[in-house]
Amino acid sequence: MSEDKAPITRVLIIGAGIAGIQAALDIANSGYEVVLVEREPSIGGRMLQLSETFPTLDCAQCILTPRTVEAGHHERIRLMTFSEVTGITGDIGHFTATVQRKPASVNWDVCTGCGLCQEKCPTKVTSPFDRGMGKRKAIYTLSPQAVPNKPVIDREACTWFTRGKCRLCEKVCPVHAIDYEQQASTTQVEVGAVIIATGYTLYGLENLGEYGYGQVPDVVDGLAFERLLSASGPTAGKVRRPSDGKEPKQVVFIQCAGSRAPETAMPYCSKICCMYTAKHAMLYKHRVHDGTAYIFYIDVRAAGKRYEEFYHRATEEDRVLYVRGKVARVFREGDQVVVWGSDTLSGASVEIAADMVVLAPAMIPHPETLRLAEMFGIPANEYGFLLPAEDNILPVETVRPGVFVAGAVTSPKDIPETVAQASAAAAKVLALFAQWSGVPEAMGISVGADAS
Amino acid sequence: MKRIGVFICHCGINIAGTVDVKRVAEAIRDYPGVVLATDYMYMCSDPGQSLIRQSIKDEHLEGVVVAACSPAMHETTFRKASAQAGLNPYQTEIANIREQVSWVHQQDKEAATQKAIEHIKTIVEKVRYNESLIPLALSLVKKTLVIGGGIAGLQAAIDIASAGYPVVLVERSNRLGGHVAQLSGVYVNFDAARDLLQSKLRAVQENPRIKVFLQTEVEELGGYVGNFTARLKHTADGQITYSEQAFGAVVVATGHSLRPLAMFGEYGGGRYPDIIDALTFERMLAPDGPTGGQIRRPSDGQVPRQVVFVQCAGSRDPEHHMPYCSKICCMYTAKQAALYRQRVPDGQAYVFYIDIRSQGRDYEEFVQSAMTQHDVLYIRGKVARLYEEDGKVIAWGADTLTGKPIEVEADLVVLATAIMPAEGAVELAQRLRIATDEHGFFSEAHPKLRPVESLTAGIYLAGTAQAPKDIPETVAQASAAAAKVLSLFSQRQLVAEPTIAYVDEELCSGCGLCIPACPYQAREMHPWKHKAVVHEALCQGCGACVVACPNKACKLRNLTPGHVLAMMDAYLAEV
Amino acid sequence: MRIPYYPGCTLNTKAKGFDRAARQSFAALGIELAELASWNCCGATFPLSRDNLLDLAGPVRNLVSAAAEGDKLAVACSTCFNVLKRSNLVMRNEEDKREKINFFIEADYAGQVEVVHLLEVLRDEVGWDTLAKAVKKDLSALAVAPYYGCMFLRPPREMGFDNHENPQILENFIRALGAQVADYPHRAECCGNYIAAFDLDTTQEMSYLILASARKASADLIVTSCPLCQFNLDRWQQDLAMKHGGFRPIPVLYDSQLLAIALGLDVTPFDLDRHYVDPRPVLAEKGLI
Amino acid sequence: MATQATVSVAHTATSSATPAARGTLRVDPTFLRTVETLSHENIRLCYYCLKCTAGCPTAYAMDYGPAHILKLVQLGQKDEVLRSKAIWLCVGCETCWTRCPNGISAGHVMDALKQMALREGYAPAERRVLVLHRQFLTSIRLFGRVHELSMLALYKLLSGDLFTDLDLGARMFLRGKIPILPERIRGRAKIQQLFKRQARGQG
Repeated sequence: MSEDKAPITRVLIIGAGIAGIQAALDIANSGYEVVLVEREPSIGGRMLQLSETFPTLDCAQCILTPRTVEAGHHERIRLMTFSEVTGITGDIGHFTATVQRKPASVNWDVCTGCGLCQEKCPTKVTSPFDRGMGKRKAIYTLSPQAVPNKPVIDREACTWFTRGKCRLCEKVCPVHAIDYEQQASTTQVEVGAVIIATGYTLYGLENLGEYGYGQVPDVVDGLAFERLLSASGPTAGKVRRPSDGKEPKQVVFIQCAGSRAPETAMPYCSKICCMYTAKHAMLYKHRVHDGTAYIFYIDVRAAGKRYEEFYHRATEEDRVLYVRGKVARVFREGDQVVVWGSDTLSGASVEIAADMVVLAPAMIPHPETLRLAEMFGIPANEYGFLLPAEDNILPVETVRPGVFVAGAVTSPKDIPETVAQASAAAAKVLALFAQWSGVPEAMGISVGADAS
Repeated sequence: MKRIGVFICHCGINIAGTVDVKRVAEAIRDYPGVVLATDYMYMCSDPGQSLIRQSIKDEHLEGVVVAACSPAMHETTFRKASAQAGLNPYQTEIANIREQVSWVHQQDKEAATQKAIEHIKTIVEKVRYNESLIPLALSLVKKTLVIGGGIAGLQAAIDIASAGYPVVLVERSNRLGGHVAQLSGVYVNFDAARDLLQSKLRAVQENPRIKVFLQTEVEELGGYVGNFTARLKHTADGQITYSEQAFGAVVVATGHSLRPLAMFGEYGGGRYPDIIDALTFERMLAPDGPTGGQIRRPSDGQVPRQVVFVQCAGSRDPEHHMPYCSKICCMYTAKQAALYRQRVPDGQAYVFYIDIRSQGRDYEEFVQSAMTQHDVLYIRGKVARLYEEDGKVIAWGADTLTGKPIEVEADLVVLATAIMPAEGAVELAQRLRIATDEHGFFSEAHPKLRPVESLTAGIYLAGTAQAPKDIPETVAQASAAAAKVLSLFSQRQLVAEPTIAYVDEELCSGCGLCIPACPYQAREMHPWKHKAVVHEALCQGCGACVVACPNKACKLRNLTPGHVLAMMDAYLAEV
Repeated sequence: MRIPYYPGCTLNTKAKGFDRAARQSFAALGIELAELASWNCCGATFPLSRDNLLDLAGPVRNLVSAAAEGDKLAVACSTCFNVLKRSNLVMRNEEDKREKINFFIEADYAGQVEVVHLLEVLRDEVGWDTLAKAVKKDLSALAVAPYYGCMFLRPPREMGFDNHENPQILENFIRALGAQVADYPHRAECCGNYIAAFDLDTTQEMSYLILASARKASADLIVTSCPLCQFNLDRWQQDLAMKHGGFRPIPVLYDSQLLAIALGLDVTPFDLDRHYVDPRPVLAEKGLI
Repeated sequence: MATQATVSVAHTATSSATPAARGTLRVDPTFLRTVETLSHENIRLCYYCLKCTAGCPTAYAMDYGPAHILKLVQLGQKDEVLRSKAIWLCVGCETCWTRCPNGISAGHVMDALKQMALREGYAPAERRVLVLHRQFLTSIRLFGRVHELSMLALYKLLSGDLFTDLDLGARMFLRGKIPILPERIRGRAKIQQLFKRQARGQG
C-alpha cells in the first residue's frame, strides 16, 4: 500500500445492472460501504428491459424489483446514477475515482417523483430503452418503478434546449425541481477496491444488410421484441408489428445474426440467444395461439440447468418449428417480410412469407468498456471484452490487484452465471476488507484458531 | 376494532389481467375493520412501498394486508416497509391473489374476482387477531463446513478462510482435487490441469484456518443456520471414528459422476474394451495417467488410427437416460480430439454430434480450430449402434445433410457419457435436509437470482453438485457461495422468525404426544414442571405439534385456533 | 403337462419340419403341445398405425379360442408370437379398442391368456439344467450362432422379451444343449422381411451382413425361430457365394430342429433335406445324425 | 450396396403444389398436425439427431431415411413424402422407436403415410409391395390361412414380374414346401363375414 494510512474498506462498483446490484448487496449486507455508479438515470440494466426470463418464465420486473428497491434504500450503498467514472488514481487499498454526473436538469434533492412533468411534457421522441418500439417524453424516467424514481431531461429532445421554447415542466412542477441551468458535476471518491460490471449491448445489424435490419420496419432485434412482450412495455405485452401495428401471424426468428461469423461480424457465440429466442417463440405462441413461429438455427445451445427441458417444451407444447439452416436474405414484398432460408436435412432452400422477423444479434461489450480498460490498465480482447487474470481458476480477478470484473463485461453470459460472478467478486472484496479491518478478531475469533 | 389497511397490487397484467382490482377494492372497503382499501400498479416498487408507509401514518393503521404475489416473493419487503412506518412487522400479512387466484383462473375472470375478495377477507381476519412479535436473537458460530475436496470445495474454503474465518474441509476420498486432478490439459488453452490445481492446493495447505479431513463423510447434520452440529465419520485405514463439531454455515460441493457404460445396450453395454468413456480417455491423455500420456487401445495396446467420439451418450434422451444437456462434453471432446490429433498426427478423429454447444469466451473459436487446424471430422448425426468385429469397433451413425446412414470402422470409440450427481448425493441431501431435483442435483433457491443458495438457510451450493458446468463457472459459484457465508458471518447474531409454536402451560397435561410429532426435534419435556417445552431456535412453525396436542395446549404465534376459525368463517360466509 | 399350441400358417406348409420337430421334442420333454381346435392366420404384421382395428380381429380370434383351452398359448414362430402378444396387450390395456373388437368378432375377450414362446416354455417350465440333462447327443464340437431378428425383441416396452440390446435366451438354449455359442454382432439386425418381393439386391445384402458376420465368428450353423427369417437367410446363399467370393454358405436351422437333434430324435420328419444350404453334412461331421 | 438415390444439395424434386424457380420448398405447417393425429406420434419433438436413420436396416435403400421423412412432414412436403419409396421400404421392425431419444416411432409415421397414400390415390412407389399385401389378405379371406402357391401365383400375375423367381416357385413346389391344395378351415365363413363388414365399415 502506498501511504501508511489504513486501506479504505469501501468499494466502487461501475455499472448497476443485475451484476453490479448483486455485488453491491453482498458487500453492503456484510457491513461495508459501496459506491454504485450507473450511466443511466436509474438502476436495473438490461434485465429491466426483459419481459420474462428463461427457464422459469418469471416476470423480470417481479424478481428484479426487490433487488433494485433494496439497493436503492440501503444505507451503506451510495447510488450515483446518470454518472460515469472519468478518472482513477492510486492502487489497491487507496484508489481515488473521479465520477462525473451528467446534468439531469432536475434538482433530485427536491423532486418527489410525482410524474406530473412527464405527463405534461409535449415533446415525444423514440425511446432507446424501448429499442424504438415506443415513444417517451423529453423529460423521462426509464420505467414506472425506476430506482431512483427521479426524471432527467434529454437535452437533445427538449424544445427548450433545442429551440428556446416551452419550459412547461418548470410550470407544472409542484416543488420547482426543474433547473435548466444545472451543470455537470464531478466528485472524488476514495475506495479500496473496484468491481467493473458494465454489461453488454447488441451488435448494430445495419452493416449486415442481408437481414434487412434498418430497411424493413418489421425486422426487429431480440431486445426490441422483449419490449413488445413486456407487460410494462410500449404495447403492454401484445405482439404488434412496428409498421402497421397488426398482430403478426407468421414470425421468423433468426439465430446467430452477427455471432459465429468470423468473416462478416463476430466470430464468438453470444451464448444466451438460443434460450431467449426459444422463450420469444414460446411467449409469442402464448399470445397468438394460431400464429406460427419458425426458428432458423445452426446449433441449439441449451446447456444450463433445465434449459434442454425448456427447449423440449417449446417444441412439444408450443409447437415452435425449428429449421436448421442459415437465412440468406430478408426483404420486403408487399406487406410481407420474405425470408430466404435453408434446411440442412432436406438440403433444400426454404422460403417463408412472414409478417415479422426477429433477429438474435451478437452481444458486444458496452462501448464505454474500452475506455475503462485503458483507464484501469486492464487488458481487453479484440472485441472489447475485459480479460480476467486467468480464464479457468481466476474468473473474476484481473491482472491489477484490487480490481475485479463480473458479468457480461468479460464475455456473454446468462443471469445465473452473472449473479454467481457478481457474488464471487464480492467474496474477493470481502476477503480484502476483512483482512484490512481485522473484523474477525474484533468479533472474538482468534486467527489460526484451532479449527477442530 | 383494529384499523386495517388493504393494498391490492395489479402486478402489471399478472393480477389485473384477470382480477378486477377496482371492484375488489370497493368490495373490501366496507368490510369490518377495513379503514382503507386501495390498489396500485406495482405494490413492490418504491412508490408502492411509500404508499403503505404514508397510509400507515395518515390513517394510523394497526394492521396491513397486501393482496399481491406469493409471500415467498415479497413478505419481507412489505413487512420492512410497514416497520419503517413504525408498525410491528408481524401486523402485516400477504393475501396471495396471483399464484393462488389470477394465474390459475385465467379463463374465468368473474370467479377469480370473487375468489380474490374472499381470499383478502380471510387475511383481514388473520391480521385482526395478530399480536405484535419481536424476532428471536440467536448465537452464530463463525465456522464453515465445506463438503467435497474438488476444485469447488477448495475455492470456497480459500475465499472464506482468506476473510479470516475458520473452515473445515471434508473429503470422502483419500485425495483432494476431485475430477480436475484426473484431467490432462483444459480447454481453451490446454493448460495442465495439475498446475491449475497446484495453486489451489498450496493455498489450502498454507492457510492455517483451513483444516482438511480426508476419508471423512458427514454422518449427520443437526441444528439450524448459525448453529449446525455435524457428526463426521472418519474411516482411516479400516477403523471408523466419529467426531462432532459446531458450524455456522455449510457449503455443499460434492461434484458429479458419469453414467456407467453398462447402461448403453446399443453402445455395447460396457462389454467391449475399445469402447470407453471420456474420463478413461482423459486418464490416457494425462501424463501421470496409466499410459503415461500415450494413446493406446485397451484391447491390444496399439495406437488407434481411427477414433470416433460419440456425443450425447445418455444426455438429451428423456426416453432412456437423462433429459438434460451435460453442458461440457462438446468442449472437452473438441479438446480430446485435438490432443489426439497432436499425439497421433496420421490418426483420423470423427465426432458424431447433434448440436455443438461452445458458448464461453473463445469456446467457439476453439472448436473451429479443432475442425480446421486439427482437422477433426465433425458429422452431424447420432450414433445408433456400436459393436466390435475383427478387432474393429464399428459405429453406425448418420449424416444430416445427406440424410443417409454412415458407417465408420474405428480402432477406439470414446463416449461422452451423461453427467450425473455423485453417488450418495440424494442420501446426503436427506441428511442435510436440503432439496434435490428429480435427478439428484441439489436444488438452488432461485434458478436465476439465487443460484448458490439452497432452500435451507445457511447451506450453500457450488459446482456440478447443483448442475453440470465447467471449471470457470464452478470456481465462480464457489467464490459466490463464499460471499454468502461471509455476509452471514458479518452479523453479530442471527435473527429468527418469532411465528413459531408455544405451550399454554395451564392446558398442557404433560402427555408428551407432541414430542415425537415434531419433525425438527424442537420439543422435549421440562425437567421438573412436567410440561412440554419448545426449542425456539429449532422450531420451524410447521404446526405438527398443534395437531398432535389433544387438549389445544400447543399453539402457533399469530395462527392460533381463534385465527383459523375466524378466517374460516370469513371464507365460508355468504358473499 | 399340456399347453395350447398355435402353429401358424407357414408351420403347416413350408415350415412343416419346424412344427414336427417342436411337437416331438416337447413330447420327449413331457410337454404336450396341443394344437388349437380352430385357428386362423395371425396377420403376420402387427398393425403399426393405431386406427385400423380389422388387423386385430384375426389374431384376437386365435386368442379367444386359446382362452377356451387354457390360460397359456405357446407359439413357435417369433412373428406370430409378436403379433399375438401385442394384440393381447391391446385387448388387456386399451378399453375402447377391446369393446370395438369384441363387438366386431362377437366375443368377450379381455387379454387373460398369457402368450408365451416355446423358448420361454423351455426356460420357465422345463428349466435349462433339466433340458441339459435330457440331451442325448454331444454337441460340444458344434458352434451355433443365435439369430433373433426383430420380432422377438422390439418394441421392447411391449415385447419385454429379454434385454433388447443384449438378449441371452437363445445363447442359454444353445449352451443348455451342450453346443458352443458363436457370438457375433448382428443377432438382432433385420433379415429383409418381405422386401425380397421387389428389391432382391437389398434383401440379399441384408442377409449377407448377418451370414458373413456369423461365419467370421466361426459358426457352424445359425439357429432362428422365424420361418421368414429362415427363408431370407437360407434362400440366397448360393447367389451370395457367387457375388462375394470367399463366402462359405452356412446352414440355417430352426431352434426346434436343433433341440430335436440334441434330444437324439429321428430327424427324418424334420425336412432337413429341404433346406437350401444342406445342414446334414456338418451335422454328420459332428456325429449328430 | 443397392444403388442409392443421392440427394443433391440443391433439392431436385420440386413439390408440384408450389413450383418455384429455385426448387424452393413452401412450408405448410398443417400437414405436420394431420400426420401427427393419424399416427399418434409427437413428430414435433424430433430434433433430427438421425439415430433412427443410423440404425434403420433398410435406410440405405431408401430415397429418404426415416428422419428425413419426419423433416419433410414437418416442412409440409406432402407430395414428396407420399410419392417416396421410403414409406414402402419400412418393414415395421420398430428399431427406430426402440432407440429414439424422444420416443418417436418413425415406423408408425410411415404406416400412417402408407394409408394416406392409398386413400388419396398416390401410386405407391413400390407397387409390388401393395400387390403382395393385398394377395396376402385375399389368401386369408378365401382360406382363413395363407396358401403360398395361390398367393405367389396371384402376386406374379398382378405385379407383372412374371419371370423372375419362376424357378423359385417351382423348386419350392417340388420340395413340397407349398402344398397344392389349400387347407380350408372351418371358420372360413366367419372370416369372409369380417371382411365384408370391414369393407362396409371403414372402406
